Amino acid sequence: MSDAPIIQIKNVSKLYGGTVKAVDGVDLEVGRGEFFALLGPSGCGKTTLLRMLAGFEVPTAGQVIIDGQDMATVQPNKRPVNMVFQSYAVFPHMSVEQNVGYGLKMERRPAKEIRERVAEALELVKLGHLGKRMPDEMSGGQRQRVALARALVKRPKVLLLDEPLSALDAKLREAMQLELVRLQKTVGITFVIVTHDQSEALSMANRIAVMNQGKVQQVAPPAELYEMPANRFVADFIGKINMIEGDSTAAGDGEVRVKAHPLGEMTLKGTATGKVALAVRPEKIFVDEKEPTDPNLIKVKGKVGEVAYFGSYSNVFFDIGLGQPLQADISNVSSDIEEYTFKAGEQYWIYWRKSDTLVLGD
Amino acid sequence: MSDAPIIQIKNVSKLYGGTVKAVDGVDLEVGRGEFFALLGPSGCGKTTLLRMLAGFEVPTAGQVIIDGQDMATVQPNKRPVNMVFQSYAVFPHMSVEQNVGYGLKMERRPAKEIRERVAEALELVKLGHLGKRMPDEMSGGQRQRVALARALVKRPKVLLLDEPLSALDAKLREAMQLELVRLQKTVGITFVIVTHDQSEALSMANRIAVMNQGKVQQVAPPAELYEMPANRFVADFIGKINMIEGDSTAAGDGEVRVKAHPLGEMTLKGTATGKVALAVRPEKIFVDEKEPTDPNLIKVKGKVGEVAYFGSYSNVFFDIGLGQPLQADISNVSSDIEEYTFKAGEQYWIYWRKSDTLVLGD
Amino acid sequence: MRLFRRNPDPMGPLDYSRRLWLRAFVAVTLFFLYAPIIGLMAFSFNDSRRNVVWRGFTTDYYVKLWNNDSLMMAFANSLTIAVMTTIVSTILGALTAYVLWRYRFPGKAVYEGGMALPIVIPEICMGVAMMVFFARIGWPAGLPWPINLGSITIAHIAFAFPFAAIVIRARLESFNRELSECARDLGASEYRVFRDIVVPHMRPGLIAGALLAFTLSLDDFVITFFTAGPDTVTFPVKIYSMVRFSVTPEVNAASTVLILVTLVVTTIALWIQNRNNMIGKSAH
Amino acid sequence: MRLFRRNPDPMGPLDYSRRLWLRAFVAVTLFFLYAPIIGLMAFSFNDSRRNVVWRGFTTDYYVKLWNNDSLMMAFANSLTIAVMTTIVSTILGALTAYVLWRYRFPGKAVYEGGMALPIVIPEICMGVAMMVFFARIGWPAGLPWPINLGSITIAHIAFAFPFAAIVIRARLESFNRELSECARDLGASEYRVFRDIVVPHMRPGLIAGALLAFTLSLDDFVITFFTAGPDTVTFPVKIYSMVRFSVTPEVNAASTVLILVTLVVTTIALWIQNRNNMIGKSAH
Repeated sequence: MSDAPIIQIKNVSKLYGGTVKAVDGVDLEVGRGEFFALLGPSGCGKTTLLRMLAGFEVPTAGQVIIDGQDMATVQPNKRPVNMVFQSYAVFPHMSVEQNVGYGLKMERRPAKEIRERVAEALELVKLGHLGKRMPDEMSGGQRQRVALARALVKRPKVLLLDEPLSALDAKLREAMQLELVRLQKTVGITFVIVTHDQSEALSMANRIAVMNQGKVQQVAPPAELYEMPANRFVADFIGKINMIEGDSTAAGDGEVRVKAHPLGEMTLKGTATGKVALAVRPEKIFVDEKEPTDPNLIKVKGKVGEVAYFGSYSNVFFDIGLGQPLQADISNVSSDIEEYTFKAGEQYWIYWRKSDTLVLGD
Repeated sequence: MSDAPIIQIKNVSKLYGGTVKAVDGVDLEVGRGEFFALLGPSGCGKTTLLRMLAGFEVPTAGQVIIDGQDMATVQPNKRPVNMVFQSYAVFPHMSVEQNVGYGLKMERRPAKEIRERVAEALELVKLGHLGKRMPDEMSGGQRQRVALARALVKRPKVLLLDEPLSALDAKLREAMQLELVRLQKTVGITFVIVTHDQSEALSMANRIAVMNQGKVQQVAPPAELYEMPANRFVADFIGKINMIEGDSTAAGDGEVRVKAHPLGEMTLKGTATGKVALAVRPEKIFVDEKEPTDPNLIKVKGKVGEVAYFGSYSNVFFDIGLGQPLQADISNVSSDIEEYTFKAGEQYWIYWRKSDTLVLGD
Repeated sequence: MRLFRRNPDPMGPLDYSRRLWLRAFVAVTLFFLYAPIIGLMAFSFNDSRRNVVWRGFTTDYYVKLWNNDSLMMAFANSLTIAVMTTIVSTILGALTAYVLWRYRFPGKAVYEGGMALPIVIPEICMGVAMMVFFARIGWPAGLPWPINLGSITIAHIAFAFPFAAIVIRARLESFNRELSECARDLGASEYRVFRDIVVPHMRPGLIAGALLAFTLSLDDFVITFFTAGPDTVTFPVKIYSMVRFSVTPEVNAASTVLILVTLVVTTIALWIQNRNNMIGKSAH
Repeated sequence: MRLFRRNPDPMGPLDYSRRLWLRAFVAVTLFFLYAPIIGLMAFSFNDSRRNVVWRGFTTDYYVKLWNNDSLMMAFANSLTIAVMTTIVSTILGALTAYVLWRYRFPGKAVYEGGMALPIVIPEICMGVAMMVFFARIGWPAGLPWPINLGSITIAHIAFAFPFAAIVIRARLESFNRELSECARDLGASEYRVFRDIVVPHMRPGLIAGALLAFTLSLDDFVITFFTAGPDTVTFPVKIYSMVRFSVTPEVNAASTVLILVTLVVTTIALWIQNRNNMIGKSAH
């Protein structure tokens, strides 16, 4: 097995009606065995990109290369990829076995091989006992397993998944997230998943490409994406974040001097200059009645506004004299309710590490 | 204003087809000015109960009393309550002003009073400038505001809300949660909300009734519900929780002696005896390489299994020698990624406070 | 919806001109459908009494229609019957649709099935049944105009109102019942809910149903033929009796008029239905 | 969907028997619709040549129908035409529906509109147009059976296949295009996708469309009347010519047979449509 990327997307664009750019000059590489996520709001072009890999959309410009082979003239039924569709697309008039075996039948495999591989694939997705069932006798979760088995039985080089969990309810979705990760480790095939749900992408993928308006905004592993977002869009789209507007000037050595009301002036790691946002994640914020003394902290006095209790954490909004409040997520690490009760109007010192502060340009 | 509860539900049941109990002997009281939530999975009877308050369903047995008055013979159009419907039910052929004024027109109020009160209600929901708009020119969020204004303009004694946020997307939903709380504080009217979303109920309501299969499981403020669930159903339905099976015997003085593999034997606060579940919330669990010494902790050695990264926290599954893993939510309070990276197979001490441990009967 | 319709043509549009069999198929079926009708309409402008060869354009035959008193009388009869049928059918249809939608009562299923009978039953049988029915109840003949159109109008109503009812019923299906609950909740009586909320929603269905009843009545030949007395000739019956002598360009002209009226009315009805479907979609 | 249909009758069912006006309305409309038809059918069993009074039950007139050679010939003609029409209309309709659903091509909107023309155009005009058309192209007369039914059959196909196409097209609307994409993705050629995935989905539409074409052809009077030669009599035309003499119980019996055949076929078609709608719903 070579080390070359299994998927290379080179400067690909897709225009609709000659002008609307659904995908706009995208360059991407996906490595062998990766669990790769395309993440973005609806209409950002992520699905169009996935459908180009499957062959259902033709790029207006650029090249799609899978396992070293240019896909420009390869029809969908001849590509070394398989797809799990959003609706699962389980053939309603075929039994589970017939569904899973359909792809092998199209390859004209001998009946015995089909039987064996179908049984194996059904075992893999834990549906070994349901081969004779018809799709309308199955739950949504089971139908998704059929769709997975049907794609994996073809032993594709890449498995494409289009919002595979969006049709499931919340509890099932969480369980399937873990199971998809397990499955990908078992079969070792490259997975490319499209999702609009950031927690899905963060928890499952090795690497994530965040897209907006047809363009890739950032490609990075989950933790890097969350802790070091490349720009405001990514910071805002992934998780919750506080942004305080400020002015930044270069201070050399990968540092900038930032002035932001009401935090004052400080030197921070970063490169963005001019109008910037000082950004900090709500769970990185600490709250105390006493003023902290550590010089590596950014601190500000604030008054408790609204408090939203979520059980495992409380989302507390502090008025720090800005237009919008500063929100802090306080993890409720003790069952003693009094310990983390915030009352509107109380004054606190709010602080966070300078190293946890991001300086974001546009 | 008297201190008697504004709503009294006395032993109310509702049978469909003579046998199916949609609501089964419910007793509830809602106080004046409360923000009360009916929470439960779909089909638990919460919506039926709400519709009984509005008068669209008639109880098979029991009494519904609103503000001291028995509602048995009162038609929906004569009740001192108003409802915000799940679909918002904005009249499509009427302008926003006509929609909001409809209820006052039915009361035969003079045109001038209607005009003034409509304007006031639209200000309240921040739609003052959109009175002439038609509903099909508005977004989902704006239509919801119309529905709110239309119900509030009637100055009901109780405002009923049927899954008011389920038709909005995730970002808007969060913003509206805060705004509904603010609105309720402003108008001071009792709100009764029906929802299947526990985070919605926890973050908005003063008090929550958790329902299952037509019965009320527990009525309590959010934090009490989360930290002191009455039974397994409530513990499992609200938030995530680890449950370890064990045997309990009474030890007097509000304490029980519990034996549970692999934690050993210990004395805990609680009353449930026999087969019980030792339950602990994932965010109450701490992890360390060194063995903790505090005798007030429950501790166990575990091996890291799967790790799901969610940005603000990581959901780490530890194998502690049981059938199911023990999950811990580790808040990512530092942006230094290395600090909270767990690798599969690593050994850790896992511990939590005895006081954070629940002993749950069935 | 988005789930299944993300892309209007996800298989990729195929270039029509490259697909010969498709081109041939489209051409043949279009010809098959259009040729007789277009021929009929075109030759109403042919400057020749014989129908076979094209001799030049003329509107003479339309002028002749206009001056043909018995034909104009038939047209007046047809319009009178159609208007009466439309009014009564729409009211009856709306009430029936509302009753079926709103209430439960014993025998509702039978009633709904019965409603559909006149749509299903062969026209010739309807015609015979109506003829026998009026004969048996002793419907008086030789009444003055327009009362002599009564039997035809009643037969047309019996035939047309189930169509109107079905169109209106279909419209009511898309009604969000939370709207009427909401109006109740805001203090409206049942009657006010009907007037303020249900009727405005029904309106496109009422119009479409009325236009449908109008064209059904205007175009009907078989049932009219069996229930009409000798002195009550309608436009289609008149065309029929003209054809019995020979197919003159006047016949073509009369047919063309009938086709155009029907097409215009139907187009309006479809346009209203489409528009209201689109509004219905955007509102939810 | 759940959003708007939580409750089948949220306003609370009203007791039918307490609502007099509802009771009266239901009774009157039922009578209005049923009486002529039920009368017609009932008196086919009346043991009397005169139609007016009930004299006792008999099936004599059905036996007489059976022994009436010219009527049986007409019935055979009708069935032959209907079967031919059904086969050709269903195939043409399926192809048309598939082409309209699957491809984009210039003039598609015109084509779709044109498709609907025979449904909209007055029957009498269709009849006249067909008659003129066959006369103009010089369709030969006096051919041996069953070739002499050719012109009627062609006219019926032109009239019936758009109905079949619309039913099949409606069925295709509910097709989840991800199914065909998925089959492509799994290695199927376009032809295999059509055969393995699209046709099985179409099937209920094909059956319903075929049954619709069958009843349309079997029941048609006007178009047949204009395109039939003197030696090609169909069942409805035969009933018509029998009525011209007088309404005998044989006419009632013949009408009853036609009604029953139509009702049975239509019921089957509706049943298939309902069943497939329900399956369609449960699958999504």
